[in-house]
Amino acid sequence: MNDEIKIIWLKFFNWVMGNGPRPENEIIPPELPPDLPFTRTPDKKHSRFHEITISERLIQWLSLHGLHVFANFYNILSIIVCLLIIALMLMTVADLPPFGDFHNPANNEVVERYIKAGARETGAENIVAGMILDYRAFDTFGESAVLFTGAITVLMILGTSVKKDKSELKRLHLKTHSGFEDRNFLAFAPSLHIYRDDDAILRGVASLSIPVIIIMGCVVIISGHLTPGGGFSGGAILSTALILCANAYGFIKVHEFFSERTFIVSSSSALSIYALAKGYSFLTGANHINSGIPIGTIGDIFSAGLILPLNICVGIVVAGTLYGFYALFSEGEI
Amino acid sequence: MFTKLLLNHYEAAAVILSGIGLANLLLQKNMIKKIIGLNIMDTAAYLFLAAKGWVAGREAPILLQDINGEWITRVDTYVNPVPAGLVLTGIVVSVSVTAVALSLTLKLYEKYGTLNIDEALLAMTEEQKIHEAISEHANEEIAI
Amino acid sequence: MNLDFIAYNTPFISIFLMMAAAIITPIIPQEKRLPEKFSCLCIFINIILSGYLVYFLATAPENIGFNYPVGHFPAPWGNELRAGLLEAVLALIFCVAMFLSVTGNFYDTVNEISARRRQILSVLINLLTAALLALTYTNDIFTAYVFIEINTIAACAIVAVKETGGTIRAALRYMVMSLVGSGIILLSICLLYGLTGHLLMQYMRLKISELVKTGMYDLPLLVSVAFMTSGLAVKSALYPFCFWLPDAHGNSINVSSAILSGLVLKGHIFLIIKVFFRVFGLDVISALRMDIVIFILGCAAIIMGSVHALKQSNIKRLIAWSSVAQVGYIFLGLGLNSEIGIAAACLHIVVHSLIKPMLFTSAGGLSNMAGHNKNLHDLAGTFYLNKSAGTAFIVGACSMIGIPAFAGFASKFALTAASFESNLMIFAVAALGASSLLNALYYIPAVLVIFARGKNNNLEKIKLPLSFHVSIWIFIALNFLIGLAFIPLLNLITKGVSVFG
Amino acid sequence: MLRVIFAGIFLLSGLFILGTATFGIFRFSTMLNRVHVAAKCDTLGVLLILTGLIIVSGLNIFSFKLFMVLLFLWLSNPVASHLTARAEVRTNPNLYDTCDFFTLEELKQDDNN
Repeated sequence: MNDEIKIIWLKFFNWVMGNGPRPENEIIPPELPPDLPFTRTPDKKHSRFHEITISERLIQWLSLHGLHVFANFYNILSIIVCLLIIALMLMTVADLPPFGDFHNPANNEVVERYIKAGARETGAENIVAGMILDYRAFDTFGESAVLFTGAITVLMILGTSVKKDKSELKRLHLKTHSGFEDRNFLAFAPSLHIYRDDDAILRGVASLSIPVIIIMGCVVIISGHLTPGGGFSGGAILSTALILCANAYGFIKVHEFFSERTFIVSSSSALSIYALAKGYSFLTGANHINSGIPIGTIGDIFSAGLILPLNICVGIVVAGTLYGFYALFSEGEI
Repeated sequence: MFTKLLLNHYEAAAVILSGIGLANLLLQKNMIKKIIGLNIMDTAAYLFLAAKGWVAGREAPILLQDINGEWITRVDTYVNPVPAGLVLTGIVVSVSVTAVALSLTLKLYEKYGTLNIDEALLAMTEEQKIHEAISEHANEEIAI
Repeated sequence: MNLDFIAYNTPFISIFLMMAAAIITPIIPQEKRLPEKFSCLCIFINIILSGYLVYFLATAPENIGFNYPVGHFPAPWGNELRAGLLEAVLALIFCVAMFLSVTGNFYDTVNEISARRRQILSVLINLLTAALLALTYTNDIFTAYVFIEINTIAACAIVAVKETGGTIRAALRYMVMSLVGSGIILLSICLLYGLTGHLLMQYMRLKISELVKTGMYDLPLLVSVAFMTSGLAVKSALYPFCFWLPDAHGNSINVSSAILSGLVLKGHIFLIIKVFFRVFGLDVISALRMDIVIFILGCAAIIMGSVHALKQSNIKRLIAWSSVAQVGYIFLGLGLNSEIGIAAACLHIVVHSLIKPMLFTSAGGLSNMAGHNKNLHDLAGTFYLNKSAGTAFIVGACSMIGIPAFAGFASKFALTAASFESNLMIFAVAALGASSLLNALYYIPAVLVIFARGKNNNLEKIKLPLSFHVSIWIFIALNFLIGLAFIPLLNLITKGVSVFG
Repeated sequence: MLRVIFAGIFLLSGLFILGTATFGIFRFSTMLNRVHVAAKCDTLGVLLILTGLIIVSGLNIFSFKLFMVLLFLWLSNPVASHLTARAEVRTNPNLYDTCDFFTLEELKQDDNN
């Protein structure tokens, strides 16, 4: 409709001004392809008198701005949802039993037994260690299995894939970081060993601190039933020693004593020992048989029955797994 | 309600943190930031649990000795040990879950050069189109 | 109740066996496909054990089930497993379906992935089985959380086991959605622990019924049950949260699709049933109005899943969207909020975890004939090349539509019968009828396509190994067994549900 | 009493320095400046705060542990900053826009001149 009026108006204007019959700004229809059959009428959309309907306008507008509008709508909606959830949860929290009160339902006979009889029944000075490795040991077994699952999955995803050559990675990197200069060309391939090896400062500090870290990790693992700590935290400390070693001396040095095979064999065998020990204890416990594992005197290193060997097994698994994560993420292999 | 919220301020903080984590998860386009949001959610849950376990005026659940060297096993000495155990388990779970999610993200980046899951979808459909075009071309050649 | 040693220890031994198998598998040598054979052997032992447990509990004079303390400390202090008739039946079905879908797709994994990855795949399958069995038997809500996480990681891993851009993207999406679900579940567990001070289900229930009587903590209870349900619903792909599912199930290799659709979803759904029944109790659920929400979402899932399936041209995505609809059936049964409705839902769990792996396996067999092409119109005429897969596909499709004498009819019949006792009868029957029609609309063309001769005459017959044919025929036989004689099974499940709470 | 006052002075000055560091981390625009601020003020701030705490607790096993913490932080903190700065120099393609850069040879030439 607009075009029609415009054209008529232009013709009229030109006639008045004496510029000739054909207006300059007339919209010339696009040329039809020559090989169209006679019977086919030209598409209505291409006609110069075609009026854009509202639905077409909407489609055009959506194709231009639709994604943007949807993104905005989504953002606003998700903010509202989050605020609503926070408000609901705050109302819930206001209804909960008061913080730090000893009459709370959580402080019941279960906790009483853990505290009163925990040391006598499990032999552990650290009540939490006694709880997670003896009373609720099945959970902890599941938790080690979660770690194992995670390790094996990361190994599968990153370690056994078809290796892309480094040039491909570089291309991707260049695509994202355009404007890169040749001068520090090698530097952005962080997985090349070249630059890891020459850092004297890091090496000096590493040679000082790695023995201390290892001793610290072993102490935390071994005294897990006496002090705060245990297999998981001690294993994490040990793994930092491995990671520091890899950073200071290069992955090849670590690979000499800790390869993928070592990783798999050590964690599998440690977990098997864990599973066997715990399976024996679970089976005897469920069938009301005395397991015959001595508890020892509270406070000694060799006490608390199975907790000490279990902590050592878990420590080995955790140390290997966390180092494995680091190596797989930075190198693509252990 | 407000006084009760002040009383339960740890839980309230945990709840707000988990909301922030959820918002991060919904709003961020970058996968790594999304995973950070997930971790914030998990951490909020641990804060909540730790707050549930605390009892005013009691010690950490590691046996203490009295002056005679006897172990103190009175209930009113120690806080609730159960949430500590649950948080320990939860942390390990969250570590492995984060590692798996990050490794998948790394693979996605290696494939498409982007950390945005929607951009990856676009790249994937383009790749598919090219692939289909090539295979159609091949079919035509066979037909000829 | 008198228990003999094997039946009493079965719940623990079956979980422990699979975990130990998963731990040992990485150090088994890769030659002669030993890891996969080892995991098949372990699952087979589990089938025998669970079958014995079902037999034992079904013939016992008073089959109330038993609690199994894991460790030396009894219930409120240690972890506990619970085994009743319902759990035993589901464990048996899960093991059978797992075994058949692994053996049926044995040939396919060799073509698709490398030997190193196959070894890890069998580790993951062992872990998944262990997690499913643990979710079935557990009586402790935190143990359930830990095993949900194992389930999630292993499920994402078996999606990503074939390394293409599509699978990685799908796995990442699945991971993020599942992790949101886990976060919400963890918050809900924290709330419940704060309110009750217990983690074992029967003690929580005692405490919660006390709380409901006194009228304290109504809002926290509602929030915790809503969070728990929505978290598990995200993981089990209830309708509005299901958009990760077609990508994840449609892109991965056949064995992953079969296991994910048939089993992983069911573990989470059974956990919802467990939470409703054993933690809150059905009266509390209906007082908190959760049942009606679940019913509505279930109806929506039934309709929308089928509508989405109508649009698909890829056969695996079609079957995946049909899974969404089938999950809707289960939630519909759950939303009826009666024991008979839940029995019907459990029957549908059983039926669906046998049919869906069969459909995926047969679809894999058919597309193998068409040169690994999964587009529906490329499968034309594949029936004549692979008769057993074609038969299985037809049987599965008929079963999904709900034709009598097929297994799907049994569960639809039970659901309809259950809905007659509820005041939501009209909606339930309408949803069931509409979805049967829609199922027919998208399954019948698919069936006709595989019969259509003509376009693909140049396809060559590829000989598939015996394991494929044997497991396909066992699937078909089980399907007819359930379809023709579902009354005893339903009775068994109803008995199990009546002692479940 | 004197001990408390001394400890208070140490703690307050340590807190002041840490606060300045935090401010600086947000205030400075380039990565290397930020690393500089963080490294220096963390080292000094930690020293002051731990000294304050040692004065409060007196000479016992606890203050020995604090001393060990101080030692460890002094060992690790500078190395961490060094590595961060190094990584920045190696990976930032736009580094030359924001700062002057001398290679070792150029510096030697300067010395000779």
